[in-house]
Amino acid sequence: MMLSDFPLWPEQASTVAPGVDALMTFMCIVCGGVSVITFFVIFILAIKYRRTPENQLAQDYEPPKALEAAWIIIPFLIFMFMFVWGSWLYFRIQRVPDNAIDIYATGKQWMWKFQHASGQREINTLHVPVGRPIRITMASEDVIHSLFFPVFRVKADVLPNRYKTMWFQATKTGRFHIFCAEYCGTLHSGMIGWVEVMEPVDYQKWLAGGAEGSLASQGEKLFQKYACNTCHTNDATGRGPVLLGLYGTTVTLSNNATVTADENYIRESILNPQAKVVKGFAPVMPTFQGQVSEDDLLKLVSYVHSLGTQKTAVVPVETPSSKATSAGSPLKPGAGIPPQKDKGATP
Amino acid sequence: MSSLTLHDVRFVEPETTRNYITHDYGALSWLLTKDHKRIAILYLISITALFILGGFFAVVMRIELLTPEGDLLTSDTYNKFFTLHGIVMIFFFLIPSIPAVLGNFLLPLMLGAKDLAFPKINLLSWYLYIIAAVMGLYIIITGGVDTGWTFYTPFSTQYSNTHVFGVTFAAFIVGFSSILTGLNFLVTIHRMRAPGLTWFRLPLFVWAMYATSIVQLLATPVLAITLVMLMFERVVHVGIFDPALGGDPLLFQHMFWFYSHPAVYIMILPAMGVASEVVAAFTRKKIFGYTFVAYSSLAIAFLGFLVWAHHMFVAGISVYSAMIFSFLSYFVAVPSAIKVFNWTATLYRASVALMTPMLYILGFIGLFTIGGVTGLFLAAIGLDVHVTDTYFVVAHFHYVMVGGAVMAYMAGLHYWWPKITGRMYPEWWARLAALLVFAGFNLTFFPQFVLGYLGMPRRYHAYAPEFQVLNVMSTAGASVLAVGYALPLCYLLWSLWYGRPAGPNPWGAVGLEWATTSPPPMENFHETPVVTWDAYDYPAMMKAMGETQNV
Amino acid sequence: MSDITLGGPPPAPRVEEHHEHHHPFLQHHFEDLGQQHEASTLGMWMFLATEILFFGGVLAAYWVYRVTYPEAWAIGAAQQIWWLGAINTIVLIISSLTMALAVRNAQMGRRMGTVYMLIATLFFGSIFLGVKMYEYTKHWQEGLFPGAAFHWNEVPALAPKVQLFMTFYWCLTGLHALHMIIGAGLLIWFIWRAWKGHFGPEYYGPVEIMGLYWHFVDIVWIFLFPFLYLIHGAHHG
Amino acid sequence: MADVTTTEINHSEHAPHVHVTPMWIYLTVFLALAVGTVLTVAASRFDLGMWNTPIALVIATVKAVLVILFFMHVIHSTRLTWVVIIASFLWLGVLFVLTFADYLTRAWNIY
Repeated sequence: MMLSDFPLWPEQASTVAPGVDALMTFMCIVCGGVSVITFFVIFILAIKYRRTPENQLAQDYEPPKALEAAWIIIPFLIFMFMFVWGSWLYFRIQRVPDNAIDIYATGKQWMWKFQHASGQREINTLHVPVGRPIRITMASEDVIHSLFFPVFRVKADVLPNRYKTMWFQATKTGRFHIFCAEYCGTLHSGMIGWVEVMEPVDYQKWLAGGAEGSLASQGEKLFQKYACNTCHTNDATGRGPVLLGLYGTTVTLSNNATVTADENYIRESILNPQAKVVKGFAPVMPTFQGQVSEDDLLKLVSYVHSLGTQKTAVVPVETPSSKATSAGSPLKPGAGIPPQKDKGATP
Repeated sequence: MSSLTLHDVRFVEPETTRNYITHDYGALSWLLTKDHKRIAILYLISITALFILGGFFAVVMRIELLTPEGDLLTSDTYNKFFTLHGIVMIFFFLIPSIPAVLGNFLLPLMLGAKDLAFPKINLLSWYLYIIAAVMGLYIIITGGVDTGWTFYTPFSTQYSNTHVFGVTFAAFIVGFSSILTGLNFLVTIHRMRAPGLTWFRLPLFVWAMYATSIVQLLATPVLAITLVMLMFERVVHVGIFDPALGGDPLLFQHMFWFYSHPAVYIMILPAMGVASEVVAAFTRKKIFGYTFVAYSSLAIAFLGFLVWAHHMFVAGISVYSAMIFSFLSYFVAVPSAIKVFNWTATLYRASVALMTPMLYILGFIGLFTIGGVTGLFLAAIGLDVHVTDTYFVVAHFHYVMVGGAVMAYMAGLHYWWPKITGRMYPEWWARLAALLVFAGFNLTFFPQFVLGYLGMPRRYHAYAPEFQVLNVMSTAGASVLAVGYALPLCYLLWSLWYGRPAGPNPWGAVGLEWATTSPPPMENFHETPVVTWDAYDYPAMMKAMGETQNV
Repeated sequence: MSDITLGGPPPAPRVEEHHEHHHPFLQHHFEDLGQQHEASTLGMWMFLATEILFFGGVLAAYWVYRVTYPEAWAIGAAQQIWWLGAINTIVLIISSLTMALAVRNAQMGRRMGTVYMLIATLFFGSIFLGVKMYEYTKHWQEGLFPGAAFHWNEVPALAPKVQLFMTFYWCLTGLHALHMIIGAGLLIWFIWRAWKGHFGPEYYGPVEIMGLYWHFVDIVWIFLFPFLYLIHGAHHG
Repeated sequence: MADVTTTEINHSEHAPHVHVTPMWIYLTVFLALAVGTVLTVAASRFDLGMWNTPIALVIATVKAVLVILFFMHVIHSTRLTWVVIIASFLWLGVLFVLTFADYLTRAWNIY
């Protein structure tokens, strides 16, 4: 068996991977060291003080009680160091850089579907450029899945009916595993794929081939197909709110609550329009629940996103409102209503 | 060894001709018994049967994983096997193992009581266990279940077309068995102690059982109600945990782990109690820092409730609550560390007899330490993002549950076997089995840490070819482990008929359970003992024996 | 005690060696009635602790969604007939009073007083269940049972969330009613025992424990009533 | 309730201690519970803004405490009974606080 067939340490192929490996190495050294010392001490004591005809009775001796304090306080301090390091690393993994490229992912039993902003769609394969931060916005069509890139050391559960985000920046070109890490039914172990990390030039070349138009432009077609444009006009005459410049802003609702217009809000407004009605508008929009597939939904969301900002690739991480939700923050449907406002008047 | 007995030193039961086994005859005298010792035997037989069943699933899974392709079982069968392995081992073996067998048998003996506080409820909890087990077996025969033992929604409520309802109902029932056992123990420890047996004279096993019972009492009902909601959702198709209907699947995970994380301590706390008993008996010393070890059990029982969401770091909880749970998770590691260091310190200037129970416990300390420190890896959130849901987690919890709880259970079974049956097991075979279990266990599970860090996800029926070498090692280890577990089954049965009669106290141990005959009489003690000495009072005992017997 | 060495404990009926006289309901493994009473009361309290966590689990889920969907919760509560809930609250409080008086009568050795008070408790408990049955029937007819039977659609956007509220309504009241039914069954047994004269100042523990259970079920309802019937909101009827 | 006059009945030294609570205490507690019920309903008829929910909770808690202390005789019970009750509510509090620690912070920014 060749040594290359028998790896003991995974490849490092993202900007966070060395950080994760450094913490892993630290943990191995500290925990392994303490464990080995403990085993050694036990072994020596068990041999030295083994029961012999001369050593039938234990000596009436107790080690000093100060030891007790030592092995409460010292491990605790080490643990706190581990906690701080682990949390610092976690925030690095969670906080999406401002200039990330958007890619959308859908998990369904049992495949991964990826859509690029320019419109390319692929199944169980993901092409990404090296050296650029990639933000993946993802949802599941059925059960909980988990998108896992071992070489990037990142993983996030993919939930039904809720957009979550993860990000990575590849540092190495090549072909690496994608796994589903949350058990999802019969072919869970077949819900795997490959991430192809390419030079940015090759990636551009790859993007140019075979797209049906950008995701946003496909969304625009759907926007007309579903006749959204009859109400959501570009001036204030329509029955629905203007969507130009909407994305990332703070919207005031009819019950005076506010919500940030992010992916989850746009998604909810398409599927369940009455849930959060914008102040000053009648709740007349029909629901599109069950009529728009997850894929088309992503296109529509991507189109509304593109209407909102000139720099489509830029993610507003911090908005003026302190309640704003950043891209990496886990959101749940309905979380936009601040809980403390639960006594507010209803429409 | 036989020269060291407690006779003439302290209160000792006189020999009698009738004991709890020979007191009555016939199947009904066992099935309708209210005697805690007989109920312990009923539990011993039933959990052994289910351990064999759970082990069967494990063995078939390990054989499947010899090759990267899923060639032995279909995907569905494999998924059912790991689900059933988890459910059987956790709900039907590990949780009742030490409490319901050793705890049931020993608690009244250690307390100098005639029985548990509620003997009828004790029998009822065994029947609940059996009803649930029979339901589980029926489900296995008629098609099984494939949700994983965690029953995550919406897979379990909307997508799985296996017997989810039946198996969650069985888990619900066995939960009540567990609650009733815990309740019984708590009341017994509070109200049935012999005169003079104050809290700080209690054996550490009793402290451990006390802490365990608190967890059983206060965590299990939350699992019960969560399963009720799950069953309701599955049958009526409502959306408590279904995002399509406004529910949140993460709420299920919160409520499930509110029980299932503390459940880990239901399994490991009794194991720590056994470790303290065995270490004291085979070093002939009082456990170093008795009060710290006693209080650390209670600390684990409480802190264990504050850390559940560390199972959910990548599931979509808020980053700030993830930090809180990570922080609290490190707290629970402190009392566990205290125990390991205190057992180690007890060996200093002791008289260490490396007999079978002690071999198992030394193995327990080592494996539990590895299981514990790898928990620190998982509590570091940034690292957990990579290793969660991989084989690293599988290895970690097997080190705690098999390397910890099962090793200690084996130790306890050997240590108290002479008391339970009145017979000695063959020492040579037992030592061989202990070494086989230790070696086989490490070969099985240590490679899985590496596999996990390489990125092999858990619950995979087929896997990438580069993971094969480590998987083959793991399967090889599992076969050694299987032999290691099969041996005690044979020689312990053999010893029932051919074992050397043990006498009341073959180890020269202190503790009330060694002061009565082996096997104990139906009433445990003909006269309620009056306790005037501390737990593990070996120095005083040795002094007394030195005077009377000139050892 | 040396006579015991010859042959184990004597055959049944066992004689308690430590006490000259022993009560017919003293179990053999307890030293005396005081220990037995304390053990069984403590056992009941621990059982109630598990019940608190049992109901607390659903209530935690209830509050998560109440905070998330406040409007749907107000609408859901408005579907209830609040005065039926109020009447049932009073009925249950009366039954708690009669239960407490039954314990008092048992403590004072008044046999028929205990019987009458237990019967009264059973009576008021049954009224509660009767009213509950009426509400259930009404909800069922109005399509307020969750799942396929759910037909409520006055505010279409909030219908799924109102259904969620009704899910909790049925879960919580259903579990509560189940506890009531079990309590009623136990009451019948206790009425029989009290009539046979089993209870008295020396041995009233079982009545006390029955009372603890009954009062606990009352306490659960004290919380359920405002949680399910009285949520203030714009849609309040 | 230091002025609670209890009749001590103790027939033999092995029987449980009996505290017979006087009739007027039971009736007073019952009246308080009935008044509490009326108050709960009354409070819910008015729009008190964010105070509706806390008021309902406080009234219900007071009623529950009355039942526990007097109907369930906890005021005369052992310290252990108090510990069991307080512990169970403490554990319930853990379930609520840590679950809401997630839900209430999900919308927070990551800095």
